[in-house]
Amino acid sequence: MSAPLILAYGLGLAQAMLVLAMALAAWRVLRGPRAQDRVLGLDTVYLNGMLTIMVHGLRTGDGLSFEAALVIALLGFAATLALAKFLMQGEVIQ
Amino acid sequence: MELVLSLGIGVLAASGVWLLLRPRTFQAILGLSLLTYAVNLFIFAMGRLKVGAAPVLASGTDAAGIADPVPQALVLTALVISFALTALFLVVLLAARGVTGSDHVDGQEPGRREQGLGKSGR
Amino acid sequence: MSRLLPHPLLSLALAVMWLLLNAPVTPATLLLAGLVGWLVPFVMLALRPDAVRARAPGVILRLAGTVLVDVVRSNIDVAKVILGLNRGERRTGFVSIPLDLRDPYGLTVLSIIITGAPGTLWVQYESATGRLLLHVLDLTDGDDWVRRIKDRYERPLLEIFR
Amino acid sequence: MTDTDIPLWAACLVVALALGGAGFSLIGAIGLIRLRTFYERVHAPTLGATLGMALIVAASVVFFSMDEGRLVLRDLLIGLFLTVTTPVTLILLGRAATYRDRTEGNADAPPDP
Amino acid sequence: MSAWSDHLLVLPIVLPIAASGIMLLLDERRSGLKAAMSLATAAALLVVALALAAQVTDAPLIYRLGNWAAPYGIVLVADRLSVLMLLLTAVLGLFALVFAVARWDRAGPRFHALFLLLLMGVNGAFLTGDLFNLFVFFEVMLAASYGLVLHGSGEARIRAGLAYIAVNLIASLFFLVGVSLIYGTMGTLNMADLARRLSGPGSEDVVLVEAGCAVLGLAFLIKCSAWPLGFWLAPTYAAASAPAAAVLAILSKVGVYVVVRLSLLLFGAGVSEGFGQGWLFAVGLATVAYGTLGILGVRDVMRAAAYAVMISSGTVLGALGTGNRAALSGALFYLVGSTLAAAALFLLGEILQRGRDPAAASLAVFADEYRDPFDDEGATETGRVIPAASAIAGGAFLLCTLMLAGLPPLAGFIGKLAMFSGLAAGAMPGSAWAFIFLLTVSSLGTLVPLVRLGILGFWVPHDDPDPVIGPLEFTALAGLLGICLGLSLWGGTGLAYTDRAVEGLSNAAGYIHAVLGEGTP
Amino acid sequence: MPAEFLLVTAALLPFLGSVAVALLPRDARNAAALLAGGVTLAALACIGALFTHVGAGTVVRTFDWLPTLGVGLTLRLDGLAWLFAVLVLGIGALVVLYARYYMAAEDPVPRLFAFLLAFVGAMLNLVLAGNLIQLVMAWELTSVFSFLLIGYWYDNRAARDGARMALTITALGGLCLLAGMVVIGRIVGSYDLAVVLASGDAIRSSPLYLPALVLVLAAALTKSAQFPFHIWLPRAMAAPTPISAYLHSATMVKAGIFLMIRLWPVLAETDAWYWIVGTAGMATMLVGAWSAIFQHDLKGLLAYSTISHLGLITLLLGLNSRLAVVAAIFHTVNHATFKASLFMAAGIIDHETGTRDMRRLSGLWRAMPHTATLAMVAAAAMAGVPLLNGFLSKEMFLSEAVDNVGDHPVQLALPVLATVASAFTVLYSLRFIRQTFFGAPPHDLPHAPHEPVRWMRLPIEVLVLACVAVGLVPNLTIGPALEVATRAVFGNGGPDYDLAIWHGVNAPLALSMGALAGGVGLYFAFGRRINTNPRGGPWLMHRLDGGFLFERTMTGLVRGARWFERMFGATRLQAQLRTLFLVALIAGLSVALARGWPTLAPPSLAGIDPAFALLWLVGGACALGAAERAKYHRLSAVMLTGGAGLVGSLTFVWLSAPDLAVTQLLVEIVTTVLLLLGLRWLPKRDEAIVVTQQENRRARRRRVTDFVVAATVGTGLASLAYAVMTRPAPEGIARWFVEAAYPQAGGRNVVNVLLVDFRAFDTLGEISVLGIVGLTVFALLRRFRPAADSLERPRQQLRQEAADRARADREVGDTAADALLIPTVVITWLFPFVCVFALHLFLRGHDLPGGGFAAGIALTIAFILQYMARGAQWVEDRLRIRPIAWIGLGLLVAGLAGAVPWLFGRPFLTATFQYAEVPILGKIPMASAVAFDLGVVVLVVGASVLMLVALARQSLRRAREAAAEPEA
Repeated sequence: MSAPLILAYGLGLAQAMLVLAMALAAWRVLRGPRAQDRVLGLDTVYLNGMLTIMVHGLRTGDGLSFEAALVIALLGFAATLALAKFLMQGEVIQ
Repeated sequence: MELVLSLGIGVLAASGVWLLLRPRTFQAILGLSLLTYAVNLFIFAMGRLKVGAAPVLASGTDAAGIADPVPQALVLTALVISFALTALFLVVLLAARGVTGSDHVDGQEPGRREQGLGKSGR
Repeated sequence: MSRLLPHPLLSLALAVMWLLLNAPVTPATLLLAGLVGWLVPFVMLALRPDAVRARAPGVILRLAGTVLVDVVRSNIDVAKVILGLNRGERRTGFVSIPLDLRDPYGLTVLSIIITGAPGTLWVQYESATGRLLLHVLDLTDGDDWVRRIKDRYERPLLEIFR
Repeated sequence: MTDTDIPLWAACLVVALALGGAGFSLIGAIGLIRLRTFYERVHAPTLGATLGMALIVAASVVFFSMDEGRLVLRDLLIGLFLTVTTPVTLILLGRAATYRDRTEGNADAPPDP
Repeated sequence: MSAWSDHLLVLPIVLPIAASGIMLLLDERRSGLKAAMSLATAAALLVVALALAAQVTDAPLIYRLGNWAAPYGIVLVADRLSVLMLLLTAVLGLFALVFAVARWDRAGPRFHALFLLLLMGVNGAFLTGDLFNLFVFFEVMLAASYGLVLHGSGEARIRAGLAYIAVNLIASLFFLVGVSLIYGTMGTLNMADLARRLSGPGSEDVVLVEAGCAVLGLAFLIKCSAWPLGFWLAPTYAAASAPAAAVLAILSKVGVYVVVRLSLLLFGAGVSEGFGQGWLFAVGLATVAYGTLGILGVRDVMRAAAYAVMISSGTVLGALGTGNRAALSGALFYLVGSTLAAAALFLLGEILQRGRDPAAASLAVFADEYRDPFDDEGATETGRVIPAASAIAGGAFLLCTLMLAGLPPLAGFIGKLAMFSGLAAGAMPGSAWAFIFLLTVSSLGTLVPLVRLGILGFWVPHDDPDPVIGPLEFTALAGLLGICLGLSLWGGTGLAYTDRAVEGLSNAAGYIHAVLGEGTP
Repeated sequence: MPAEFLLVTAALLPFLGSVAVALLPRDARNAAALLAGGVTLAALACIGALFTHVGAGTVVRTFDWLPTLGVGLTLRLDGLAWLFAVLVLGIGALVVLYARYYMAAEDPVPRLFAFLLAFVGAMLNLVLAGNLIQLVMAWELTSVFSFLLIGYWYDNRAARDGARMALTITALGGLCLLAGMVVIGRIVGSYDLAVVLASGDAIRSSPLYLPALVLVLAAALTKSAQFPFHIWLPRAMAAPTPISAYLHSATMVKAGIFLMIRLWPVLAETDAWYWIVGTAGMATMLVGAWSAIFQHDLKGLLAYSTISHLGLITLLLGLNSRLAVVAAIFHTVNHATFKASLFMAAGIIDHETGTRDMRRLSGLWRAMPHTATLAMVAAAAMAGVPLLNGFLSKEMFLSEAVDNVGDHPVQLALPVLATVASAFTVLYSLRFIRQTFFGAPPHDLPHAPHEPVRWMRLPIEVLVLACVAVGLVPNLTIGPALEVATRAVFGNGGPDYDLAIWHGVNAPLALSMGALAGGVGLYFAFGRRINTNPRGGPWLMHRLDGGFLFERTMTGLVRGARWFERMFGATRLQAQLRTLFLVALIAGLSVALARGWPTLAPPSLAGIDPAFALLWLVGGACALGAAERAKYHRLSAVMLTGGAGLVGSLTFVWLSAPDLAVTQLLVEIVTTVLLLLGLRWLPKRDEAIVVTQQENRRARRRRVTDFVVAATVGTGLASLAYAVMTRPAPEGIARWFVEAAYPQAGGRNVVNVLLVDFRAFDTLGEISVLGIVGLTVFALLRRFRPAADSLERPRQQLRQEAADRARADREVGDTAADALLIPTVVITWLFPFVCVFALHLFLRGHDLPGGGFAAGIALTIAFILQYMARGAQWVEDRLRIRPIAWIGLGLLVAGLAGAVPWLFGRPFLTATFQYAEVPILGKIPMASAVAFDLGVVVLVVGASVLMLVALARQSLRRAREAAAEPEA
């Protein structure tokens, strides 16, 4: 077992797990039952998506996907925040 | 990968088209978004798929092996434009909803068409 | 100082962020980081945030350590709950906690800690009464939770944001 | 896919960290499915947002530091920002849920604080 | 690349950008200054177009943006057809603007910037030699047209605008799919390069390329409102404010232009020779027929003008579909004249409707943020009424009618005559007969309703006040129709020009050589 | 040269005169009349002076006009043209004089004279045309100007309708004429009249002869008011009488006759010609005469009489006899003189008595003996009384009718029918004279009748004098003109004819006399009954009301057009969109059918990353879920769309497009916020819409169709994508970009270099779009009017405020403030970090993923977060942003960055880059593209903030509105 091989398999597995996590969260988005469940699901989808991006960066080893991950980490909450606020207040900006 | 992506494009496009053909404005705008995703991916796919070969030249990368940058540039341009137009479409449908009082894409419910083509019911 | 450098801590943080983003450190990036750290905080002048007064760096560090340990522990706890590995009975529920902490920054940090640690969720805080409604996944002992929050987190925070 | 030449032990470490992180995230997602009420479910994603994320960030730091031969810490930014922003959403979401449950008079609506 | 005149080619795009940029920095209340700037820019565009017309020869003018060589960078290419369209745009833009300055430019915010950007989009579409860049300029032009269609708000505009935008957004998606498919199979975006690659031996993948071209063509056909893709046109143009509608008349011609350009360039020879020609012919005929039906049934002048726009597009498509060059030349000549006349008709329609339907004045809901432009009518300089306003309007209407119906002695007739005689000189298969027949029917079909509308508008006694034409509005009308008359007088020169333009279009090899430079076949 | 000069002068004078007259003030009747008359007379003089030249040959002058089409403007004066030109101008001059006194003082006559002169010009150019196309042009111009003349008194409905009908019918003919001329031009290879006239055999033997003939005749017959196109002529009587006199005697209707004579040498003498022209002429002659009998209106009688005489002339032309053509020409001239004088007389009667109804008129002889005499002479000429010109041509007609009796039964009837028609003519002429001028003195007339002014009578006197002169000494008067005209038509092959009054007792004379006697007899037999005929419609034909039929046809046409438009059009958006997709499918299918289906590589599971497949399982599920839920569960549909978008971004990451991933993610976030902002203004779920069973069924069917369409489009796009992706990439332009990016443009991120350098022009356009959309959104939202049901504040906020109010220890708004406490703090302090991040994206774009657009959107999100946390009012009190100015600035910066290279003689947007050696810092790349990118950032921030904020501010506006309402 060489290092690249271990990385390839290990990280591939990790990525698959994360995508699976995404899929489960997406299931929550689809199923609900309440709007808050969906928002929570979407937030989780975003989170796992970000982790997937990071692991993908590891797999390719070029680190170019860092910005994409950072965008989710720093700004991704804006979307879910807007949703949550919409639930709470009926409008996003008052 | 090609198979998966093309199936994905197909599903996105089909959902988008389906929604665009629905009577509610909100359905139309979501349909437009989905169709836009599909088209952007389609453009992107035209450059063929490569994993781990972003068109960023680090020292020593093999210029021949990296992904085709042109479709990516095209998608970026198209992305911006479609973002702008989605926003516009949204506002126009809000305005239409404001002046017609209906969120039907034709500005009136189909059953109430006889009341006159030019004027809204209000 | 304050006219030229309105938020020194912020400046430092931004400069560090810039350096992290643009590693490796070269004279050019250092210079830019300095510029960024100096200039960007001026945008905050427009927003006029409340001033932050954080003291007692030692307490901060200690608190950080506590939180780190708690987070890891509760991660494992929650993982067990989810996977059904915990022993039998499990109760979830709300806990109401009267808080003495009023500083918005303190509250913010507290909320981040509480929410960040799996198993607890900051649900509702009433500024009028200072009471906090907490949701706890594994609610074995209500009083214990009140004490835990107040002792482990609120007290250091009160110290920091005096 | 990866044509890096980091030592074997580092590779093992990276993989272990990444798998650990992915595991925690996955458990969190499972929790999202398995737990029965919203207030229970809302705890689940935090798993991924805290430990899961932290492990993967660590993996990333280790990997790129070994790969580039210097300390690469920029991934810490991701951890930092995520830690700050995730609670914001969850708090508001929880608040929205309580509000909705109370106005609808649901049985499991939380009590007033 | 040193003399200023070398940069002439990019000015039709840069000037409006610069002018609108400056205007956006100005406060909204400085409408006089903005109007002046805007008029000056439009006039400058006309001068540039004239200068280009003086420069253009058999070899197209080339401008390499960013100094990058042809298939890689974006090039602007101006041959006779592009220059002709530029001229048309400039003329139309200038006079529509003159008309708008009389009152319409204050019916909503930022009219001038939008207007100039529309001109920029149109000019860009006429000049670019790159498929994707064409897409971008299409979008610029469309985005601005959305703005202009909605300019002035009001229910009819918003309703029509919604459909207009929806249809054109889908057209844009088609455009993208088509372009990218072509890129994916041919590996290039430059039109000349594409033509060069297509003129070579075909591969098995030619079906994919052609599918791309077909989808792309659909996008253009939607924009030139070909049947059955153009149902959006009439309600939209009829609802738009008059100056906007007038300048929109050129918009559908952009689609026509591109179809003409690409089908002659790409499918003139090589693997896909004659691709789509039969379809174009059928679609052109169907469009003329549909437009004629539409115009026969119209109730108001604006809508009639809209259908006239449709007929004129269909005519060119049909002429292109016959594959007869002389007919195409006549059709292009007809296009110029009919576009100007349709624009004038839009303006006239507004003048006629002005006093009649108070509902047309849109609803101002938020008085605090919105100054109704018609409130301060007395304060503007256009209040003075030319006593002969009715006569002028009537005369102008008559001229428009003659132009659009293709009756002598105006330019519309010359165009039709050139088409007929071109078709008659050819082999005269059934299709040519059908085309001649249909065009004759459509002439009559245009004449009958326009005469009806003219009689209704000018002759039938009514209580409404007679139309009022301000000096600026008169200038706009006179300018547009004066050019129509000029086209009639110097029809020979015009036809000679379009003849050579078609010749240039058909000479794909020359185009390719000019764009790609030496060393290409 | 002087001859040509005279010719050109004559051809142009009326038009110039028209313009001059039009510019006169509206009450300048004398000046207008003088000018008009002078112009006409001057032109007449020019033409008259050319008679000697015409005798010697043809005068031609050609101007180039459309050389590529072989169309020049040729003035060609031969004998025929001369004759007609003199007729046009001579009678024109008399009409001008007459009109001066006929028209009321308050009429704006300059307009009338202007139109009249223009019409004269058109008519003159019609007869002078030396080119077929020019002839068509003049032809249509006569239609147009006659339209204006007939509609002169447009306040009358009759005038409007008459004008419209005349134009419609004659213009239809004109369009046919154009087509016909084009066909002739194709056969001959030239439009030049001289060439065409020389190619008679070629034309007649061409397979295209029949179409050409039919088309040309369609024109001639419509213009000359031949049955069944005659209906426009009586209705054109609504014109002022001088105009009727002119249009229906010498001009307009004679244009058709002229055309047939002109082309007689090349089109006639075939069976087709014989049957079409002859039949039309015969039918018209009879129908016209029959109808004329029953008219009570003087002008109506004259109108139908005109139709009848035109039929007669047409019949003559249709006989395929050269002698008949001479007769036709002769009768044309005669008809012009007597009919013009009769119209003028009728006008005088109308003018002086106030009515034209023969039933009310009688005994005018006493009041206006002079006029009566003139009218009687003219009527007699019309009736064909000997010693007048009408007799001569009538005689020729009857003799032709007798001579051309053929074998066919229809042909046998020719002399009989000709005699019958002549008898009818006598009948109505007699009726006209008898009822108007004889009998008891008139009573109960609007005006007391008296002789008109001297000058008004003068034109009639001149014309009647001509009738008499021609009738008495034809060879001295009309002879030479007729001779040159005949020669112009037939060259040297013209027939021999004799214009003598007396040919001896022969069959024609007998028929002529018989007709006279018959007419008189019939009048005395039926005269009274005709007068009591109520509506004036002719017996047997009163149901054939041309006007009614025409109107019916027109409305039917409009209705039919609307129906077809509905059938083949679509007004509803859904239908339009469905059509778009269907057409796209058809287009794709037709290509595939023509070229063969593209081969698809067999799908294989090898090489598929299971994670990627799973990812797209999520993406597909999200998309389908969104499609399913969008109708009622909008919020979840938004989320699912977001999920699909996220999957797209991840795909970009996966497949080596980091720039795309970043941008798509950012756009994704902004779009979600945008959609949510919009969602606020949409109606709540409206299930109250009552749907009928039938509608329900229709909806279900529509859904099935839509499903099929959607699935097919999806399949098509997917297979296209798959087909392309599985083929090897073409050797395209991509490689060059990769190789040139760093060495030539100084950037490592090829995508970004493409955007800001290689294809910066695209980016310039792209940001323009963004700016434009920003402005449009702004403009729309400034006048936004929310629907009534979304005007009130959201339920949630009202409840929360009520709850706050209910508790003593809380103030209104506390609930919201508490809920947002933490987010607000975090978001406030996140602001500078996002700014730094944006700066980072911007600065490193050229070398690594990022770039201006991403930076701009990131900044926008930073702004929006502030809005979300604090509300619009709070933010706008603090951050003074002028987004519109930002848009302008962005455009300017980007444009300037592009224009700077001009200073160095480089093309627009030429980027320069170099490495600047800075002490301490080392080499710093200074790509000028960064300046361009800066413009992008500024514009993007301006436009997207503008859009979001404009939308967000609607809530504020509503609050303000609610506050303002109670006061109002």
